[in-house]
Amino acid sequence: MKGKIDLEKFLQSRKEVLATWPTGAEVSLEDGVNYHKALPPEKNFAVKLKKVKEEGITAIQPRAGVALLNEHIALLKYLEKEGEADFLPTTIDSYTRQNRYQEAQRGIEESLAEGRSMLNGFPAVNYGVYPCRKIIEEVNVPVQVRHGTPDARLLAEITLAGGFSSFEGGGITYNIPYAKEVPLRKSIEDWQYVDRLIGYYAEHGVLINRESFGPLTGTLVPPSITIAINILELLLAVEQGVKSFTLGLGQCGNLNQDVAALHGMVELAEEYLKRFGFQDVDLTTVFHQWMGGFPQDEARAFAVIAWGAVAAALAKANKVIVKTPHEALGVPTKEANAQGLKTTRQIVNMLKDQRFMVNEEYLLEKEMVKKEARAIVERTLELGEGDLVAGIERAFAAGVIDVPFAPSRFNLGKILPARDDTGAVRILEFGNLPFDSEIREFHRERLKRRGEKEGREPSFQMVIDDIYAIGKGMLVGKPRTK
Amino acid sequence: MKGKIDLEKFLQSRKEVLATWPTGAEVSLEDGVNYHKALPPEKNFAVKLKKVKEEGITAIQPRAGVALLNEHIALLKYLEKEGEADFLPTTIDSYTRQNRYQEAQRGIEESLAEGRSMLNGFPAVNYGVYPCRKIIEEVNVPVQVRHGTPDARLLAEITLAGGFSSFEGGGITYNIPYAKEVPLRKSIEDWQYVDRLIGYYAEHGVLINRESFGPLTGTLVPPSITIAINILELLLAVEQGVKSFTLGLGQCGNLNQDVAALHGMVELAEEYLKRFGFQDVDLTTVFHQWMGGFPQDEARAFAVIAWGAVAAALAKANKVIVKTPHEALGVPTKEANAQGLKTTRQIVNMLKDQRFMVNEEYLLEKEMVKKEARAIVERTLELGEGDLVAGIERAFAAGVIDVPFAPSRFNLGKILPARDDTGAVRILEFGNLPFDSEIREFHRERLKRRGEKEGREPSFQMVIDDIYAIGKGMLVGKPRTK
Amino acid sequence: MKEVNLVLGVIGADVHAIGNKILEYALTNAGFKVHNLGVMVSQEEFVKAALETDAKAVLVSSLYGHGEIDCRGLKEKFIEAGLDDVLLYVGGNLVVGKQDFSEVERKFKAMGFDRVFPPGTMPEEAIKALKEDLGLI
Amino acid sequence: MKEVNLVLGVIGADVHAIGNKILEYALTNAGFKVHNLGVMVSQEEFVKAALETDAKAVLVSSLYGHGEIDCRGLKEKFIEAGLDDVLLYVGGNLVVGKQDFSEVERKFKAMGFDRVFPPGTMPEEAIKALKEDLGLI
Repeated sequence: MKGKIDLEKFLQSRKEVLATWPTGAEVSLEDGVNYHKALPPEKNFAVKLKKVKEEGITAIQPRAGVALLNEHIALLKYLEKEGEADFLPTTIDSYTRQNRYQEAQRGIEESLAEGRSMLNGFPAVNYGVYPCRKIIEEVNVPVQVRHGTPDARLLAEITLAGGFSSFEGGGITYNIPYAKEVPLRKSIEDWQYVDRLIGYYAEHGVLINRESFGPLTGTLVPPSITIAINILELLLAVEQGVKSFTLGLGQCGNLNQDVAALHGMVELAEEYLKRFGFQDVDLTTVFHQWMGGFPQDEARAFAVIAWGAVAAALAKANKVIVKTPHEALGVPTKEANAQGLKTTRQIVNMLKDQRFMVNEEYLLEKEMVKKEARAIVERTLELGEGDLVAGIERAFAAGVIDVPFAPSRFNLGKILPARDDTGAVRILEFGNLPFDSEIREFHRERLKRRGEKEGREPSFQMVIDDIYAIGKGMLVGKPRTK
Repeated sequence: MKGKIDLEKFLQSRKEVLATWPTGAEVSLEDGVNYHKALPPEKNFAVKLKKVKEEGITAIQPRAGVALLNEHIALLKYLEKEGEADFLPTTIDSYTRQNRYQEAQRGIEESLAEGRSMLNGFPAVNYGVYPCRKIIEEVNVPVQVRHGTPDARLLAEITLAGGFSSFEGGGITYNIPYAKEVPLRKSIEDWQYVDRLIGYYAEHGVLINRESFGPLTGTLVPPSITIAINILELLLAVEQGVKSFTLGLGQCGNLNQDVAALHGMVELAEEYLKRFGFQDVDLTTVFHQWMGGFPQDEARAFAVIAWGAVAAALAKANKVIVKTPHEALGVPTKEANAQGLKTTRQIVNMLKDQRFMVNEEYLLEKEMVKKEARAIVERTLELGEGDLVAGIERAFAAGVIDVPFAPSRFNLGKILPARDDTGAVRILEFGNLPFDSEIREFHRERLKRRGEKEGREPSFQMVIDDIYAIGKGMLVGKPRTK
Repeated sequence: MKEVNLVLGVIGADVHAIGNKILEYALTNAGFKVHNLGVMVSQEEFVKAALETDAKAVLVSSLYGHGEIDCRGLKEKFIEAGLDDVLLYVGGNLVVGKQDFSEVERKFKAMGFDRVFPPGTMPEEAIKALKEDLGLI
Repeated sequence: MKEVNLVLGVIGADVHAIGNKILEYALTNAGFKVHNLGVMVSQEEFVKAALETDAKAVLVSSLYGHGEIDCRGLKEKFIEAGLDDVLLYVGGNLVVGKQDFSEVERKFKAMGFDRVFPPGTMPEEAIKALKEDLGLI
């Protein structure tokens, strides 16, 4: 690891970044730090999340963002009051995520003209620092920026100076699933900038939470791949001075696997933090309710939401990101969003004093997922020869890290996941994953069991069946009857 | 045990029973048997339930019944088609349950006049055999009679001759929670008549399923009490020739306890069947989603429904009885009823290949619940000195069996349940339950943990807090802040 | 607070016992002298108990949906018995199915009830109403 | 079936890749020659690919809600390029928020699309429509 970016160099690049859109001129680090310090502590994401972890409860957070400022504030206030959200989001629109601020501007204008949001999120860069602060001032809980931006430097500058105290993403998790042509080195370096910025705030006494985007492509991602990537982003972040980091995992659907993966992720992350000498990091977890296809029927969607909440609560995730009964239909109404929160709240409350009981299958699952994730991280470190960024770049190029169904051409895309006969996500095609024969045999054996039950060889059709399964009311995809 | 009721004696009492209301004249055993034999096997409850058990899935069934025949049929058809119910119910109205057929008649007439159901169920006795058969013919899945009738002799005669192939209840479970003044001997003997009637059908080649009413008073019933009562009703039923029996359990809310109780119930029941030499009984299980107070908010109600479905699916209950998002508001619309079914279907499907993993806490819980239930059953058998009915009568009088919150004056009503710090239902006041010091210490210790956490002595106020808890979005009731 | 007698019961063929037990506990705790008739109480039993105990108020519960049929004529029986002044409350799941509560309230008020409580009412609300209506605050 | 060229892609700044990969697989399996442009495809890229491959149909997906902005003017570009006869399909979560689908369909048909598919459409339905519209049945 190369250590923190030199302050002078960082301040130098800031000038270029802030010049890329007029609102950049509004940003001042000193003003940003002072603004955060003047905020009440209950509005600080990192502080509240640490408290949540200490209390052993699972906090709930929605996704939400619309094009117009007042509507966005009204939406967040509604989710805070009606939905009783512990943490609020500001989801950024897809044009801003691609730094297409001109198009975002057009989206704001069209939204004004049409009287409804024509963007799928809040274009924070176009609004600038002061409208962001208006959001923070109008609500009573911490607010996080959630997006999918490979180059989020300006977005981070503006929103953090604007009082947001948590920033989701990472050089891998906001590139591979969110871009097609962005080289990994570029996105990782841009995210090192973001992490350095957060490190700067930390140096000046302001704690900003960083969260990795666990779900990646959202569908059938084998947990060990998520864990490996999360750990790499954690190391990149803490290297730049990030002090509050949240590891993320998307629900797969098999309870035992989901709980084992969440616990295994934390154990392995702590191991790596210790190994690289980072001692003062607040490590927390976020669990995402199922990110793949949802049933269109709302009653069925509530079931999927509840099942995600059950896994989060039993695993004692510190936070759960909530889906809505409109999931299959696109961006939800505020009422549907609050309903998802209420269902989730009821579950996490009813389950807060219950825990997942340790059993042999769980221990095996956790052992295997750690073994797999460790193999990926270790090989990546080797490939880097002391340069983590280079290691990650090479690992992706070689398929040592490989995310299924990713749009990025910098992802090899040779692995194929499928569910086994218990619904746990296994690996059908290993591509170039650095797995030993024990691991491979484990996956093969589990998939074989399913193949035998269904009387078919595992194939791409099986994968497709799995992708559609939850939307059709199952977990393990059934062979289609022709 | 005294064995099957003598056929001649049975046929003699039939005459009296059938004479209690004009529609009784329509009933003929021969005609009933022939009618069942002419029905397709997929409409037979016992046959389908056996198949469900073999397949290892959890079937879903709603509650439903309205005053008018055509509306009732339309309701069932809707729940079959829209709700994809595996089994259908016909819930009987509360007047019929008290044999108040005159009032039920008034309810039918008022319903006709008002154009909406003025009864909370279908008054099958008033309709008679042929309208019942119309129901059976209009739907494609088996239909069960669900009610709460201490003296269900005429109801059974009419509905079974009418083609219904499952009958819920029992001399204990349809007396103690459903009546105030009916002596146990009376209700048990009336239910021995019902069981004998089903035995008669069995002798003539027609399998009718009998189901015990597991939830009892629906709120915080310690599982061991339910299990003991279920086993006593099972023994009473098989003694009269019942060949398909379903043990019932109401959800308590702590997953580990619910699964352990369901499994423990089956194990213990099999033990007693073996001991008393009943070898050809199809034993199945039904799990009731939470029967106590529900949240008024529908999104929260969906969470409670889903959590019940999760417990049923992981415990591999053969059937789950489904609540609706309108639960807190009274009798649901058909749409709400179908929604409850859909949520439940989605959960049981997603979880059908997953199982509850054996762990130490589960094994302890199962051991304890069996120990408790066995103590109750054994003491009841002792008290009966060879006469099971007398034993049950004496056990209730002595408080050896005691159901919390029951309206019957033949129930001692001295025990008091409360949740422990994990939400499991424990016993706070033991009354005269025949429990040894090990069992008592187990309960006391668990409740003490909760008391310490909450800084209060366990008391009736704690019990009240628990009763309201789920409706207010928790499982363990919180001390109220004055 | 001087002794105030109340009569409590679940009307008709209704056997829902839990709310009844909680209400008895809460009303007693609040200082009332509660005569709890339990479940499955007929109109005649309510009248008789109100007469015998000199009750200031009668609290009728109905949880099973038949409340409309069961409560019809109750007020008239109270008037016949000279109990015009006794407060009549009713609460619970009063009708079959989901209906607009204001409609239900209108209907039961027309039947002579002084207060009508929706499903999910906490005991505290009934106690507050009693204290107001009986001038105990 | 003789070789029929199709162009497939996710329009705009949208990176939803999974449905795109499945659609490619299903269309290829159904016998079409699929030219999949993947995600984040501009209007110009669709026109260019349709020209170069002599496509009979262009299937545009949009999953992220910006479909309305992204698709506006696409048909005009096809007409300009002399591709009036190429079938234009669009499908996915086309607008932000829950809207009546018939309204969405009307809007996109007015924009020149021949078929508009709602969220959750299975590949089989698109294939059936293609075969009908291309006279392949």
